[in-house]
Amino acid sequence: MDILISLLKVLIFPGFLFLSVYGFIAEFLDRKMYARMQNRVGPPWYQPIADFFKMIGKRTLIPADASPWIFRIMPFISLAAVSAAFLYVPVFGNKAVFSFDGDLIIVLYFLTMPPLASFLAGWYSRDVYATIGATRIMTQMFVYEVPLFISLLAPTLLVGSWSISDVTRYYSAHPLYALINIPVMITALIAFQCKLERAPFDSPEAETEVVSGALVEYSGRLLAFFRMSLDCELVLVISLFSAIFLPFTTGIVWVDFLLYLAKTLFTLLLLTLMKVSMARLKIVDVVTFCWKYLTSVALVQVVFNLLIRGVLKQ
Amino acid sequence: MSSPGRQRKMAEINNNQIEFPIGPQHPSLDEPGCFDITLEGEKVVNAVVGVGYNHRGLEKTCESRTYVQDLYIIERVCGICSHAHSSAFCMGIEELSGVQIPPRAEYIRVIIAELERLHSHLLWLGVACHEVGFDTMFMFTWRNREKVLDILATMGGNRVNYGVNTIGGVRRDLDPASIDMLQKTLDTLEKEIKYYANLAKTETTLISRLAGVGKLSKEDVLKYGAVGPVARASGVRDDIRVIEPYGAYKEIPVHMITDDHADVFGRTVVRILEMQESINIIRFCIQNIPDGPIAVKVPRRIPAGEVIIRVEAPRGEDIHYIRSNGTDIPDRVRVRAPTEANWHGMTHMLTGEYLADVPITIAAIDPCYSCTDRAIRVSSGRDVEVMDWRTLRRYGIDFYRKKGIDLSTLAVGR
Amino acid sequence: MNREEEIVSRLCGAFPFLTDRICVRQKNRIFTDPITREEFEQIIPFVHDQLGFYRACHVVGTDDGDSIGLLYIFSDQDSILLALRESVPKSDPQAKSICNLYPSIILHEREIIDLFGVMVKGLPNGPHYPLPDGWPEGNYPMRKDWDPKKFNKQTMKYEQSGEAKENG
Amino acid sequence: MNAKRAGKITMEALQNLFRRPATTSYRGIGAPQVEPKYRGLMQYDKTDCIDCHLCMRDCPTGAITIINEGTKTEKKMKAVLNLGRCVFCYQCIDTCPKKCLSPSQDIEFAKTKKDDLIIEL
Repeated sequence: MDILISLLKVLIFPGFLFLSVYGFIAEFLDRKMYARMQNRVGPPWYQPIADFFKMIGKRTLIPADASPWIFRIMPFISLAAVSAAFLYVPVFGNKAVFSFDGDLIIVLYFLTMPPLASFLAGWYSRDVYATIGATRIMTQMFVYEVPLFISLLAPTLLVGSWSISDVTRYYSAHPLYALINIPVMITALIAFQCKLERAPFDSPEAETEVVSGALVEYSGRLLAFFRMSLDCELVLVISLFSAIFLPFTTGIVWVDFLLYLAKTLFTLLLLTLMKVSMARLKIVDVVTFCWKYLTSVALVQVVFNLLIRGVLKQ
Repeated sequence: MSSPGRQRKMAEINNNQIEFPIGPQHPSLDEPGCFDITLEGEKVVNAVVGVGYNHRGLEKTCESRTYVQDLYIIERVCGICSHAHSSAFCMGIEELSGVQIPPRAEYIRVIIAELERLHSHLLWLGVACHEVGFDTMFMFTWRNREKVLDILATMGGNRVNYGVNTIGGVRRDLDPASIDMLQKTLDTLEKEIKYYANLAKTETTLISRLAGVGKLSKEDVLKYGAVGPVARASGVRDDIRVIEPYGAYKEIPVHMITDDHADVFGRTVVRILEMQESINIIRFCIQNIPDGPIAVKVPRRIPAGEVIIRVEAPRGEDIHYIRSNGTDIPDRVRVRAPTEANWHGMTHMLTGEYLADVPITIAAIDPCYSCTDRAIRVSSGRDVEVMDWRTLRRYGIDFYRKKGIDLSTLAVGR
Repeated sequence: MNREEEIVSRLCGAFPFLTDRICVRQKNRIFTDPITREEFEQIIPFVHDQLGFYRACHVVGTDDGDSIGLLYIFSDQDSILLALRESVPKSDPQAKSICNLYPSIILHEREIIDLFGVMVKGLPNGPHYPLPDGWPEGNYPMRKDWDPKKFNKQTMKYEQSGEAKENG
Repeated sequence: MNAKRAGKITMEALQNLFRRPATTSYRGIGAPQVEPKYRGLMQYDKTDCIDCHLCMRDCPTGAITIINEGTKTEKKMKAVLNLGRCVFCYQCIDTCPKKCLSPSQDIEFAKTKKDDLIIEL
């Protein structure tokens, strides 16, 4: 029976099915808000799902020069990594489906899989645009991973545990401590935007330069799943962000779930606002920005949090 | 199966150099043009500009039709600066036949020309923002461009090919209702343009993408013969409305906008300030427009002769050469659109840039490929790509036929 | 003396053969009668260096029956346009590029090659313009004797007899 | 307001969330509104037509054809317009000496077959 319930949790709620449905909703909300902020009408609510099923029905073309095996498997690796990581993030109540001490590290490593998958997909497409896009993905990954890791680990220093569920529980108990983490909250938000390759950090898929970057040769079913994995990555990112930096829970499971929705949507709004309000940065500027500002702010916060921890322990 | 139409192989990598094609079909280009960029990492080491995809045989067509018919063909040289082309053509014919057009007609031509400049510069600003990934600004500017287009549709009858000009004057008078609408729109636009000017000068992400990109110094402008806002952004005083006033510009005070940044940022600033100047000119015209007829009759047969006419199109100096032979059909019509002059500096501007700056550098001259390429009809059916495209079309038709929809009777787009 | 007359007199002073062959046709526009290749080559450096015509606006090719006229139009920073007309015979259409002094003329001279069949020498390597790649040799569309109706777009062949199929 | 910083458009974007969009959804609104003087399909009034063919002479694209199906005395006029060629410049309306052609605001004439584009006015 336990196995059945675990299976249900993994596959249905809050696992894969919830993740994909929420992914479509998040994509719709993102596009709708983006459109409304630009004074446009925006897509109808079923647009992401319609896109998905339309692409499923289209023929998949694989370039002659591409490595067919890698080309086919990459969308699913990306999707699998994101779905697996989502199980460690608390959604329903403040306990995740699975959790152990150190699952934050696992989630962060799973989070590097989608960009890596895009990179491999682009590199093995053997197309000029895809190659340039793939190298940009790699370049960008090397610069945002460091500030992202440091930003996410800084709050855990106060908790003393590297489990996401523990972090959530700790900060729910002491909500005021969360205010200490505001600088890394901002750096983490920017680094997440970088990871999601959204404007202003969307030079890997800048359509006016490299058409659509690494995924330029993808079509049909494979593209549908790649897009779905990106949607799910968006949900994973906003969930992770709200679990670590927005620690307000009541203890009542259903209310907490509603709070979770509110928190993630708020994060999504912030991400969309960032996307709306800036011009795309050049990849060289992204490198400078991430190393110069994000990393230094995050490092200062780590030192600060270590000091605070010493104070709190006494 | 390989993807159709894109037989491009992974470029050979020699000395770390990659051949990177932008075009003929590319999201950053509004019209087909081909830029073969050689990249070293993200740096451009060489760029070859290939234009000529948009030949429609307009000049040849003009030689077989009457002046009246040619007017509408010339108007369709370009969608954005249609009024500039048709004004130049009309002015040339009027000059050849020695006709003086009524002052009211000249004022109406100026109003339309300045509205056209407004809508062209707003369009450019939007496209430029899109090239640097600032889609919000893109949507905002195009929202306001729509207001200008509404005015133009009210005054001329169409959104881009207004058809206001006729040989010997204009075809549509300015009625009080549209003047009211025009003034209201100008008020809102003025506010918006101030906002854009402020935004373009203070939004750091935008500045970082525009400043220092696509440098073309004053000496280079003189060397490569660049015109219009590109030349003015480098401090070259080159505005036909000022240096050689034509039509009603002889009476209207025009303030020439120049800038000395000599880069894409300078071109942005020049264009934004020019929009402000256009609004002032239109206001002046509305206040000072004389009454009277709007057109005079011009004989269909034009005396033999040749004439060179220059007007200031939104993109720069537009030169028309017309040679008549005493009949009602021109002997030779040659249109030198502003973009044609601006291509020559392009390789110079692109070399040494980052790949990310290539689209905005290309966009910064406000390229109009249709203007550049007017001369001859494009042909199809010559190489593998087209065959592939046909196969794909065949496949598409079969696909839909299975679903019960027959598309094969549709005309083949060519 | 206004600017146009001044330029005309300076040109005539430097090149006596231009007297009576140069005139001001319309305000600010200086036209010359057809001049030969050699004369043209002598004038160009003077126009560029001494008279300050910094920009070559364009080359208009004209079909004058037996010859092809090349109307080079130059502009200065003021409002004057100088139109130098060079005439090349149709039997042996040869011209020399002026792109070493005026780089901005390259595109226009390529156009003259493609559309009028004048062999302009001295252009740098580069793509031809504006006709498509597979364009048949010997077809110069802007010449008056070239009839677009006789050109078959499917086979890319010019059919001397009768009209090619109209393919709309 | 004049300080240089990133994200200056944010407030405007947030306000736009609560404003009416400038665009409209194309689905289900039917024919779009056009300006009163917009150049749509021309109307033909055959009663006054004198079969002078001036409109055909001035049409830049050769889109309009006037056909007399009757005799010179018993006129039976017909105007045929090729929508695929017409550029809606209205030169025919300007040229017509008897004002048989008149403007209208009808702008919806997309067809699925090329042959259907040739219509009788």
